[in-house]
Order: sequence, then structure tokens, then C-alpha cells
Amino acid sequence: MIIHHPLLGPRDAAEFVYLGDAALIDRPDWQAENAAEAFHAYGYLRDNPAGVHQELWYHEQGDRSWLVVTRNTVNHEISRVELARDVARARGRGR
Amino acid sequence: MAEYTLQAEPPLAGTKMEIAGVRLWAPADLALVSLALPLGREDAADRAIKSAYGVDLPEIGRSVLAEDDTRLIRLAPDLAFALFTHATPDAGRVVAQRLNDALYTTDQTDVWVALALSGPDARRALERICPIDLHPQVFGLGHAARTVMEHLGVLILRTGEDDYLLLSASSSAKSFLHAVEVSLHNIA
Amino acid sequence: MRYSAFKIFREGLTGNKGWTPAWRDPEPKPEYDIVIIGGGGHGLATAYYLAKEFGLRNVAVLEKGWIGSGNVGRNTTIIRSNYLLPGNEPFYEMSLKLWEGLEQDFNYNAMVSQRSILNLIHSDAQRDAFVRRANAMFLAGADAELADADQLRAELPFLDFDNARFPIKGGLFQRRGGTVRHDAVAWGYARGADARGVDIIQNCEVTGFDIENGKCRGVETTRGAIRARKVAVCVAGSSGRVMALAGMRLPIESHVLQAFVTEGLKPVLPGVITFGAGHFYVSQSDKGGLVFGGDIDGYNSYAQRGNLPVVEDVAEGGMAIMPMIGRARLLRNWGGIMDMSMDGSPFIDRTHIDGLYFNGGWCYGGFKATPASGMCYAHLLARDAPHPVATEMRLDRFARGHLIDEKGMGNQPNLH
Amino acid sequence: MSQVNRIKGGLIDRSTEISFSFNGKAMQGHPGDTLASALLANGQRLVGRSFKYHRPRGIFTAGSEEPNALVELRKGAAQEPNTRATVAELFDGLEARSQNHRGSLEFDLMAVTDLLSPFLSAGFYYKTFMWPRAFWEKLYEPAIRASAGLGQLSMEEDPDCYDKGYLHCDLLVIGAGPAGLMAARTAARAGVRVILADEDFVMGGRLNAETLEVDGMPGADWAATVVAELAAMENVRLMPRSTVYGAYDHGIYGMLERCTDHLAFSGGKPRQVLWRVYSRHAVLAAGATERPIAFGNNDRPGVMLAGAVRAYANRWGVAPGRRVAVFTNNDDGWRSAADLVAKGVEVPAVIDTRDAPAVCDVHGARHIRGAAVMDTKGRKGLRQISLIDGQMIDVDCLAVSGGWNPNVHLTCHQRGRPEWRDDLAAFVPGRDLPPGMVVAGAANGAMTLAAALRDGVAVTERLGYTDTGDLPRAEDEPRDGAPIWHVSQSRARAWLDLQNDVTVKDVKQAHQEGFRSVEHLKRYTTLGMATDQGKTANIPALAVMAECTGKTIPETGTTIFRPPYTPVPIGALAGRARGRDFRPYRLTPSHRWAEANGATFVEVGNWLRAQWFAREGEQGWRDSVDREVLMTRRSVGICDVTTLGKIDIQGRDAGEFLNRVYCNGFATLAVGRVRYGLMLREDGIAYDDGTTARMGEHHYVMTTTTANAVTVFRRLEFARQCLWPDLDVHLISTTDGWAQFAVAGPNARNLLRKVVDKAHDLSNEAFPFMGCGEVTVCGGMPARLFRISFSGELAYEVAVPARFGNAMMGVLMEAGREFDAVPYGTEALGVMRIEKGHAAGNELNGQTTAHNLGMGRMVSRKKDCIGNVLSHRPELLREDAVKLVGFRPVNRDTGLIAGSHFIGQGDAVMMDNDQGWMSSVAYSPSLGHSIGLGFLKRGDARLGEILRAVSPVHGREMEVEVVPAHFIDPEGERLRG
Repeated sequence: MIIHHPLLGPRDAAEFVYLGDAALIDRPDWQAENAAEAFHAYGYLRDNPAGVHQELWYHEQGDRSWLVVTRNTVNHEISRVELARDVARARGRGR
Repeated sequence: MAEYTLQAEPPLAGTKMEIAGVRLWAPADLALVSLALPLGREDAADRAIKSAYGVDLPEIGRSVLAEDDTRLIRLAPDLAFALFTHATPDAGRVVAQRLNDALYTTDQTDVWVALALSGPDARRALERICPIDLHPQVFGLGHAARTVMEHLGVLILRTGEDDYLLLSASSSAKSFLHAVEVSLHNIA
Repeated sequence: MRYSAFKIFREGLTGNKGWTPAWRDPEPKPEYDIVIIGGGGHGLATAYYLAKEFGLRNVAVLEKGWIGSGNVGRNTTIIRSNYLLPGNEPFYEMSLKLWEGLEQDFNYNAMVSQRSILNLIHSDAQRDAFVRRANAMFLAGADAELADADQLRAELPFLDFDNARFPIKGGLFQRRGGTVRHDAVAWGYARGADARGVDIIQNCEVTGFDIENGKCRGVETTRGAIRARKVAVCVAGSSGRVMALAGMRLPIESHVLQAFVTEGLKPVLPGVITFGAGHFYVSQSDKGGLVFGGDIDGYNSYAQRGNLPVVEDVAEGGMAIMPMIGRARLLRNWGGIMDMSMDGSPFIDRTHIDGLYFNGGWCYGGFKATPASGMCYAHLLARDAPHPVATEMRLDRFARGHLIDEKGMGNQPNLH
Repeated sequence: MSQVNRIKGGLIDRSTEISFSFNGKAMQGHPGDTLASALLANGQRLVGRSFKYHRPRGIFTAGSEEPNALVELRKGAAQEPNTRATVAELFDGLEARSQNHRGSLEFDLMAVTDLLSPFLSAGFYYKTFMWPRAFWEKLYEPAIRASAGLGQLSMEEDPDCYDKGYLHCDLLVIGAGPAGLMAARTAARAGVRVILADEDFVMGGRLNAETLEVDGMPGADWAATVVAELAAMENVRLMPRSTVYGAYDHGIYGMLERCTDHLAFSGGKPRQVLWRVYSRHAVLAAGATERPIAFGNNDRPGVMLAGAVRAYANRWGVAPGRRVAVFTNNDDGWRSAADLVAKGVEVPAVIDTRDAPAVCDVHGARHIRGAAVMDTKGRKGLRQISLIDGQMIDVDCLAVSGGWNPNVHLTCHQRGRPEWRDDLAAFVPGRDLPPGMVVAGAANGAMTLAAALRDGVAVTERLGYTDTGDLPRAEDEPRDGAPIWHVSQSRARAWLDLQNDVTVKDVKQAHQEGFRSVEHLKRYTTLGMATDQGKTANIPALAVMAECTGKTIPETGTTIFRPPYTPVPIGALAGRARGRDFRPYRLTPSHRWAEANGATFVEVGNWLRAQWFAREGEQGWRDSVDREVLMTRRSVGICDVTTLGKIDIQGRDAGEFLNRVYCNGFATLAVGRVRYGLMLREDGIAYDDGTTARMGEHHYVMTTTTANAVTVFRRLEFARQCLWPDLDVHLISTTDGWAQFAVAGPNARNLLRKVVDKAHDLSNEAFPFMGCGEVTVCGGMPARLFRISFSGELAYEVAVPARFGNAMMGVLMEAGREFDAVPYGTEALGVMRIEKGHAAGNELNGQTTAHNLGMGRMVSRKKDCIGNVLSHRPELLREDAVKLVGFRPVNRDTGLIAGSHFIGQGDAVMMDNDQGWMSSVAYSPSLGHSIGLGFLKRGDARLGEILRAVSPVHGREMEVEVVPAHFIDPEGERLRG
């Protein structure tokens, strides 16, 4: 596969390490009342769609950036690649 | 006078050969310092670079030569390397002072080893191990990329028409040299 | 029809005209006691044991394509019970015992071949871990045997003992491990289940569940609605997709695993060999092909095909450990979809929906589990209580913190 | 003159004769020959035996689709089984042997299986060999295995080397036949980067095998001029002998280039190179494969595909027979007849299944209309054919044409399905092609020469590459046909899969037994599973199945084509990564010193580390390790610990960041101090541990375990970028940058005082336990000093820039001479950490929690950190959970066994009584007996208890006493001293 890194251009996916669903950005609040339940869902339950999937890849043999890649799990077509940091901020993560 | 002295033994010191018409050597006394741009203080960092080196930080994936022949290589939005000739083991401190501590610096000199390749067939040899496209229209002069060759992380720079500088981890220097050497042998 | 040498002889003399279909091709009935979704090895085994061991024959197996078209039809055919953890080992040992009597049991030669499986040891820490595992196997009544490098050199002289990057320091054998002709497992179970009255319905895809007030009453299919007292999902690889129809999220990701076979060769490998320092395991089929595999590609996929990096990685492992195979040619390379679970271990459990049962999460270890999975799922369906060797294979184990993590990789499915 | 069948013409160099041997018999050929063409030239018709029935087999095709002519090439370690003679390029000295027979090729003892064939029909083995049970492995299976398989591996290491590479282009053209040449030329003239690859060693494809003309010149000559034009262009790369074998995601293609297979010796150069081609677009111009018609005994040597027969005549100047009949259902078969006659070969008859006029004039041949071949005779080679009307014709070769199948394989590699075209009676590429791929020429169903040329240009232009040049002139030769798949009147067995011996009857039986899906058919009968992957067999078999089911062929289905297109050697897929080059080596800075000082090395991940340093007179490794431990504890020892991961962490929020990634608190760590940190995974399981030193206000140095250095860095980057993107934190690895040495033992300070420059006060007060700082050594060399201890002794770790590491080791040893300092390796390190009760990889194995490790209280409930919430799940905190404790043997002379399990006194050795396991053991020279660390249920509450440590795999068990995990200096006085 080829991942079009938003800053570096096309790179072979072999330069990257895969983590999983980009929902892993949405780490729950540890002090929430339902923290145990929320962390269980965060850590263990997956949508696992047959189709478009937002997922985290790490450019280990490259610039060490984490990316959010939007990829179809049925035909592997990649429609979007973003810096995970930008996505995280857009999802409200900060300090 | 201290009782003991330490001699430097860079892993690839003295490497120099020519295979398939390509010269391959390990440049001596290359120093490398990483420059991290503090979050929220990038402008100050940029100004410090400009005032210290007389050039702006290049775009990501590019390098520029400063007036003093320091090559500034931009690797990520908040990370660059300064590559320059400097023999003593204080490159980190030297750069930090020069930049007035406006960036976080880490001496990377000993983390890496460098190999230089020069010759019209250098690209054809690198084709055996380098996954990225080195065609001159794609990988222009001054371009820089981190990638993987024979299981080793490598930072490759195009320093001239047929000239490349490759940097890889110092602990695996021998395997790195072997990989490049075999590539040259295989096209000879 | 009972298969035997005599039957073959008689048919041979009469032009092989008397063979009858191995299973019927029935129309689906409107209602069954139990509907099993998925005509793979596990689903067919479940139906077989439901009929044979629990006397439940009003059972249908629904298969969206042809039976055996899932992972039982595309795997590296290995059977073994060399597990470490108490949540797994007794289950896989029961499975191995079932394999040992399977062919006579269902009157079909699945070529169960206990030619041994060997895990190579390359470091002291690895040896410590394998000793712990070997002893766990003994504690569960399985067999295990440690070998040192000299013993391996005598037994497998073609391994690279002298020039290897990661020297071979020994190995863990399970002599009762081996291989099975994978397709025949599906066919044998199908034939056995069919003979006992189970309806095997091919080209019948489930498109939805009939769930009312928290109770599952049946399924919608491309061949109409079918009602059932119990619906048993058994579609590893597609679990996420199918259970989503019931509104469930699972602790599972679907990943692609590639497998490989070479051109036919005269016998070179005595048993199964696993190279742990690289990613490579290999055996030789009765037809002579080297059947091998390695790691999953590592990204979520339903595509049933993989990519080059893993192909190369696996070949590198092979050449590192047995450089004599360099001139053997890769003939075919295929990919299957794995239910990769969050701790690398499976599920055989009820769901929170009454009447809906789930079997899945087999990662890439489902083939060897086929008989025990069928037996335990049948037990659960028939008795509504888990089989004693499958008590820990529950869906709620992550919430409780009861992990069955053989590799110690945590909640990252692609590392299991 | 051994080349009895050589006729005029052909693209061979007759001025040079080269010698080769087949089964030891000397033969001759010419440059340009394949082994197959040379064998035919030498009159060798019988070349192999079939897989199941060991039937005689001859050359069937002239290309990579060959099912029959599989041979072993070369000898010794270079022996190469299952090579298709039809693509093996002839070279001087080539040695080839037939395979899969017992006894000679002519008198194969295994041919007896053919007599038993009525009992060996499809799937017979599933129905028998079950009794008695034990006989399968002992008797039946070995017999089946010995008779199955084809060629033989040498069992020796592959003597050749291989390489890999990466190519990038705008357009990859796969196949250099007429369509491919035009596609490449069009794109090349448009100025884009083009790679033209062809599996053959001469480009031109079928043009080299035909007498057709292009632009008024012989097709082969025209091809050569196009190739010459392309070769002169800088933007074109011509790759003959290169098979594009797989189409992978996003325009990555796998291509195998055979570099030295056509040479007697490789000269030390790679035998083959595996290229990954990255291409924006690809034109698949892979041509078409002819298919046979099944009839009785159609498998005899001498029965060949018609297109192959004419290829041998036209390209190689070889007549595959002296009397060659043609059996065809289409116009194309006629061309074989015409070409043969033009070359002076006798063609007694053209048997056309169609009741239609002659397609062309074939001098001397009878045209037998509406007829079919029903059976053949000739035990080891064709002698006679009989037709359905009963007439018999003496021939030694029968050229069969059942029509042509487009080579759609690569279009299916991403699960695209081909579509049926009735007018061609063949599958053509479907709509769901791999992104970026287009198909041209015969592969696309453009079956005539003129159409292929046009198509090659058209599809390329559709990709946006245009050339204004003229289209070459050529004719649309007649290609009509009427499908017929097998001759139903045949009573004898009619073969579909020639290699795996699958007959029409087998397909019918599979249908009868319910194996009707194509996949069931393949799996039940083994159809298409042979080395040729059914390239000539699958479609006719599908047609037979369609007949049985009463459905059309497309309704019956198609099989999925998977990579590789043709088989690829495992050696090529592995490339250089084998033997010692399997993975890179990482060497510690003091590696050279260690080598010179008796070190034995051990692989730790990719690192090579000194395991121990043997001294003269020592009897075994234990002697060395015991000495290293004792000397260290008695005086001082030095160990290179560079392999531990080092991460430079800087930023205004670095402290806060650390506080969140470690489970214990880091907020209060002062500058100049070091703290032990335990890292959890988010699932609450213990993950890694190490120390982190605060070097400055915003500057920390983290160490990780050797094994996890890379993954810890990755996780930290995840936390930094994805979880808390607005913290000002920056990470960079410095693992390789600092040569770091542990200096441990009561004399550690005394030694270091000689090395560290005097300006630095190393007194216990000025530089206490868990202190750190930047210092200089040896007269101004920048260094880092940490007062940390893994051994439990008074210890420091001192780091200098890595290039000085080798010298530093020497200096430390020199300075330590007065203290009898010893270097110690990983074994002594391991012994001392067990003596001190430190957890390492065997304990931090990804399955244990802080609670298990006795560090439960470190997990602060007062702050957020990775893993905090899930570490508090009820079953992870069970009161009866295993706890890390120490063990010693009740009988002190007994050695403990790592991996043994704990069973209570008097309990049966079974899983229900399993109470835990021994994770690490060592012989403690300090204590004079074996000691162990292990996990025991409620272990911390059971100190003093006696248990059994059992290791049934060793057949051993021993009594052990539960003790605290700190065997040495439990109060920690030494390390604070």
C-alpha cells in the first residue's frame, strides 16, 4: 500500500506501523463517573466496519508522525490522510 | 593533565572505496544536532535560526546550506537537523548557544553515521535498497527523506547531481555499510 | 453411504457410477430449533455434534457461499495443543483428542497426520517461556518434549545451525501435533451432519436478525425469513459485520492473514516447523507443496488478499531458517480474514440478546480448534451452559479483567 | 546431427552450437533456444511423468503455461526442480533431468498406478485409508507422499544470491507483444517514465512466433525496431526476462527479473532480482493462452497446442513432429497448419469441429469437416489418432486448438472478477480492475494483430499519454471459432488437467457427489492446483461442469486468480535477508574491546551483547559468570549497558507528560535527580520500566528496557501527538549516541574518581543515590553520570559520546586495575538482578500487573496516567492473584528450573492445582545456591512456605521455599553507601 503523507507525499506503507481505529484518540476522562465502562469500550470494543475506516498509522521509518488514514477495508482504497495531531485537536484534545 | 584520554573511534572511520564507478566514503567529523521548535514559540525559533544561520528553515523534506556550510534539514513541522563539520564532542552545546536556547537541541552526532555516494550509477545502486523515488525530477537537489533500507532507518539527502549522503544509526553501522556496498557490487 | 476400501473397489469395477452426493441440497424450512450462521468448519462441526452428541437434528446451517469457503478452506492446516494459559490449553487439548478419532467418527479421511510440530528456541528467555508452556501442557494432560540443538541437528539437518543470525538453541516439540487436509474437515462434518438430518443450505446469506424485546426469533436471509429458537453465529472473519446486524460491537478486528504454498516437491519436511525469531512456519502437504505462513498483514481488512511486505517478511524467515528452500517456488498466495480478538483468544458465549449465541474471535488459530469449537458450541446451545473446557471464553472477560493473553500483547489485535 | 527435427528459419543463432544434456544424454542446440525447443529439435518427445498416474508426458506448450514439461535443472546445491522446459533458456553446459519417476523416465515403476486408476478416481483418498487408525501415518501417508510431489530439492543451501529493488514509473507495460509495444511506444513518445517488462528473453511476444507482417516487414523484425527505438530513450526501461507476477494495492507490482538463469555461472551476481514497481498506471498486455480440447488419451507426448506447434516452427526452427495433424474448433488452428506446410512439414489433415469451408489453403492436407479426434495411440509418444467417424490417421504430433483465453490473471489480483464474452467464448477482464490498470490486446479480447496494435495505442491514450505517430499497418487475421470443450464420444479417459491427472470423468463424478461449486470442484479433484495453476485446464473443466449442471459457464463461475502469475522462488522473495544478513546487527560501543577481551556474544533483539568474558583456565561459562558476579560485589565490575533505550525529552510540559505516561508520580522530581518509573499499557498491564533523570528545568532523559526501546518511543509519540497535542514536549532517541557503562561494586566511586574530572564532587553527600548530572571525564570529555543500580551495589552509570565508548571501556578497566575491576556481561547482570529481586523481561512479559509484581501501590489513584483506570478491573486485583516472590531450593544443592510450576505438597500434578510459575532462576555465587523469582498465588503472604516446583517436561520436581525477592542486601544499604 501507499500512504500519501500530507507533508511528505507518497510513502510505502511498510515505513509505517499500524495501530488501529482512530477512535483511540478519544481517550475517556479518567474521573468520569462511568470511567470504568468508558475505558472498557475505548480499549476493547471496535466498530470494525467493512468499508470506510479511520485508522491510526505511525510513520516510524519516517518523520515519526501519527496519521489518521481514511481507508476502505474492503478494497484498501485510501481517501484521506491527515496528521493525527490536527485530528486530535479538532476533536477537542489539548493539554 | 588528566590521567586518561579518550580516542574517538567512529564506527565507519576510514571507509573509502570505489565500486561500479561510484565513490563511497564515510565523511569525517560530521556533527548533527536536532532542533525542536517549542510549541507556541515557533516564531521565536524561526527568528533564532535566521539570525544564527542567515537562512530560513526549509520546507519539510528539504534542506538548505547556510552561509557557514551548515546544512539545515527540515524533517517534520517541529523538527529539524543541523548538519555541519565539527570535530569536538560539543556540537550540541555549540548549536544551543548559537540559537540562544530558542529551540530544544539534542546532540545527535553519535546517534548516526554517514556514508556519501558519488557517481553516475549511485542512483542505480540505491534503487536496490531505497524505496523512495530518487529520480531527479522527483528527488531534487537538497531533498531529504527518512526511510528504511534493508531494515535500517536511513536519512537520505541529495547533495549534488549524482551525490547522496546517507545517515543511519551508528550501532548498526556495519550492516548499513554492508547494505550499500552489496548494492554497488550487485550493479557492477 | 458408508465409505470404505471395499466401496471404492466396487465402484471402481462399475465405472464409479454409484457415488451419491456427499450432502443434500435442501430448500430452507420456515423454522428450525437451531439455525447456525456460517457453513465453515466450526459451524458444520457444531451442527454435527448437535445432532450426534446432543440429539438435536432440527438444525440448519446457513452459508452465504459454498461450504468451507471461509478459513477452513484457506489455512495452513496445522493442529496442535501447545498453549500456555488455563483458559486455552484444556480446550485445545480436547480438540487434539477429537482430531485423533475424527476420521473414524465421521467416516471421512481428513488425513489427520500427527507428524509433530516444533517451535524453535533462539534465546534463554525464550527457552524459559517454552519450558513454562511445556509444563502447562503436561498439567493439562498434553504431550511436550524439549530438544536441544544437537538433537535437532540430527533430526532436521537442513536447518541453518551454522550461519544463522539467530542461532537455534533448541526446540519444543509436540509430537501429537501435525496437519489435516483442511477442506476434508468441512466436507466430513457436512456429510456427517447431513446424514443425521441437518439441513445444509448454501448460497443463503443472512441479511438481518429478527430481534424483538431483547429476544432473537430468527433471521432474514436472501432466501427468505427463517425462524429459530436459537440462532448461533459462527462466522469468524466476518463476525464484526454479522453481529453489527444485531447491533453489537465486538472486541474484535478483522485482519488479513496470508498463506503460501510452493510447487510440489518430493518429501523434505517431516513435520511442522515454527521459527519464532522470524515470522515463519511451514509444513509439507501430502501432495508435496510446502505450506507456510507468518504474521498477519497488520491492518484492518476484509479484502481476502494481502500485500508484498508480509510476503517478503515470511520468505525472509524461511530462508533464514532453512536456506535449502531458496529454489523452491511459491506457487500460490492467498489471504483469509481473521477475527483478531483483543487478547488473541476466542469467544464461545451467549450474548445479551436472548436466543442469540456467538462463536468467534479465533484469530489465526481457528482451524485446529474446529472439533472442540463445534463440541463446545453445541454444548452451549444444547444445554445453555458452557462446556467445562470453554468456561473462560466469554465476551465479558475484558470488562472483568480476565484476560487470556498468550502472547502478552494486550488490547492490540494485530499483535496477537 | 542430433537435431533431427531442426527446420529452416527461426530466431536462433545457427552459427553457434551449444551442448546440453537431458537425463545424461548429450544434445545440441543454438543460442535463442529454450530447453523445450532444443529437446524437440533433438527428437526428445517424452520429457516427464504426470503427478498421479505417472503417465508419459511431452512438451505441450511453448510458454509459461506449460503443465507437462517440468524438469530439474543444474546439479548439486544448484538443483532447481519443477522448471518449465518451455521457458528455460538454453545455455552451454545445461544439465536437465526429468522428474517424478521411479526407475528411468522410460520405465517408471510408478506407472502401475495408472492401471489402478478406476480405484483412484476423484477424491478416493477421502473415502479410505482410515483403518486401522495407526496405519495412516505409518503406511498410507508415507506411500502417498513418496509418490506425490514432483521435483526434488537438493537439501543444501541455495548457493545463489538474490537481490531486490524498487522502481518507479508513470506507466508499467506488462508484456511486450504487439499491444504492449504500442502502449510503451505511445507513452514513451509522450515523454513519461515507462517500464516495459516481458517474461520472455526476446521482446515481441507472439510476433516472434508468427509469420504475420507489420508495416510490411516480418512481425519479429518490426518488434525489434520498436524495441530499438525504446531502448534509445532515456525515459524508458526495458526489462526482458522479467515477469510481473502480482498486482498489489495502490499501483505496486511485484516483478521478478531473472538475471543469470540463462548463464552457466552467475559470477557472484544475483541470480534474480525481485522488483517492487510503483507505477501510476499499468497496461496489462499479457496476451492470451491457447486452450486444449479434451478427448480420449489426449495426454500423450506429441499432443500439443496448435499455437505452440507453430511457435516452435516459426521462432525456433523446429518441427515438433514429422507428420502433424491439426485439430481445431477455430480459424487460428489453421494458421498452424499453413505455417507448418510452408516450412516443409507434412500436415496430413486439418480436423475442424465446424462444418465449414477451409479457412485457408493448406497444401497436402485433408480438410475433415465437422469432425473430432476421439482417441490416440502410442505409449510413450503419439503414433495414431482416431476420429469419431472411425477413421485413423498416423501422426506423431497433433496440434490442438480449442480457442484462446485472454490472460486476465493480474486483473483479478485484487479480487476483480472477469466477465464472459460469448463471441470469444472466453473470460475477458471485468470492470473491477486494480486501480490504475488498463488492459490491452489479446488480454483484453482484441484477438487479432491489427486490433491488438490499435488497442495498445487506444488504452494508453485513454490514460492521457498521446503520440501523434501513425498506427502500424497490419491485418486482422481470421479468428472465428465455435467452442467445443471435450469430445463427448470419447470413451477413453480425456484429460483436462494434464499435470494433476484430472479427467472429464473426474469432473462429472465431482458433480455427481455434490462438489458443484467451482471451488469445491477444484479442491475435490485438485484441478488447477498444479504448478501451472490450471492455465490451460480451468476453463475447459468449468465448461464440463457447466454441462453437468445445465448452467452457462459464467453462471457456473470462474476461479479466482491469485498471485503469483508464475511461481517465484522463495530465495528471490527473501532477497538478501538470509543467513547472517537476515537482520542487521547492532553493536555496542565497546564491542571491539569486548572481542579482544574474550567476550562471548549473545543476540538480544538485533543487538550483540557480551554475555560473559572468559578467562584462561575457566572450565565453562558458569565459572566466568560466577567470577564476574563475585568480583563485582566484592570490588567493582563494569558492564556496557548502551543497549537500554534512551529518549531525550524536552519541553515546558515534559514533567507533566512524564507524570501521565508513568504510573507513579514524576511531578516532583527535582533537577539532578533520577526516579524509577513503571509504565503501564492502557489496558493496565505492566509494560516497561526504567529510570528517568531530570537533567535540567525542561530536560529529562528516559531509559527504557532494551527490548522495548522502539515501542516505548512509539507510544510516547502517540501520547504526545494524539492524546495531549498541546503539551510542549519533544522526543528524540539518543540510544546510539551515548556509550553507557554501569560501574558497580563497593569500589565504584573510587574507580570513577580516577576518571571523572576532579571538579565534580562524587561524595555520597554531593552525589547521592538516585542523583544525576552532566560531568566531564578524562580531561574535559562531556559525560553524563547517573547514580543508579541494577545490581544492588553502590553503582553508577556513566555515559560518553558513543564514538569514545570503546576507549572509555579501556579507560575504565585501566583505572580499575588497582581494584581488580572486571568487565561483566549479560549473564552476570542477570544473576545480580535476580539476587536483587528486580523484575526483567521474564517478569514484565506483558501478562503481569503492577499488583502481580508487588508494585501495586505505585499506581497512583490521584492522577491520570496511561493504564490507570483499566488496571483497577476487579479480576486484575484479585486477592488470590499471583505475586512476585523469591524461591530457594530446600536442598541447596538442587538447581532450580525456570518455567517450572508450583504445586502444593501432596497435590496431584495437574492444572487445577497449579499455583504459579518460576519465571527466572540463577545460581547465586554470592549465596552459594540456586535462587529463583516466580509468581505464586498470594505469594507475598506465604513467605516461608515449602512448595514443589515441578517440571514434568524435564521429568523433575524439587521442593522450594518461598522467600522475599531480595536475596542480597534487602535494606539497600550497599547502593546508598
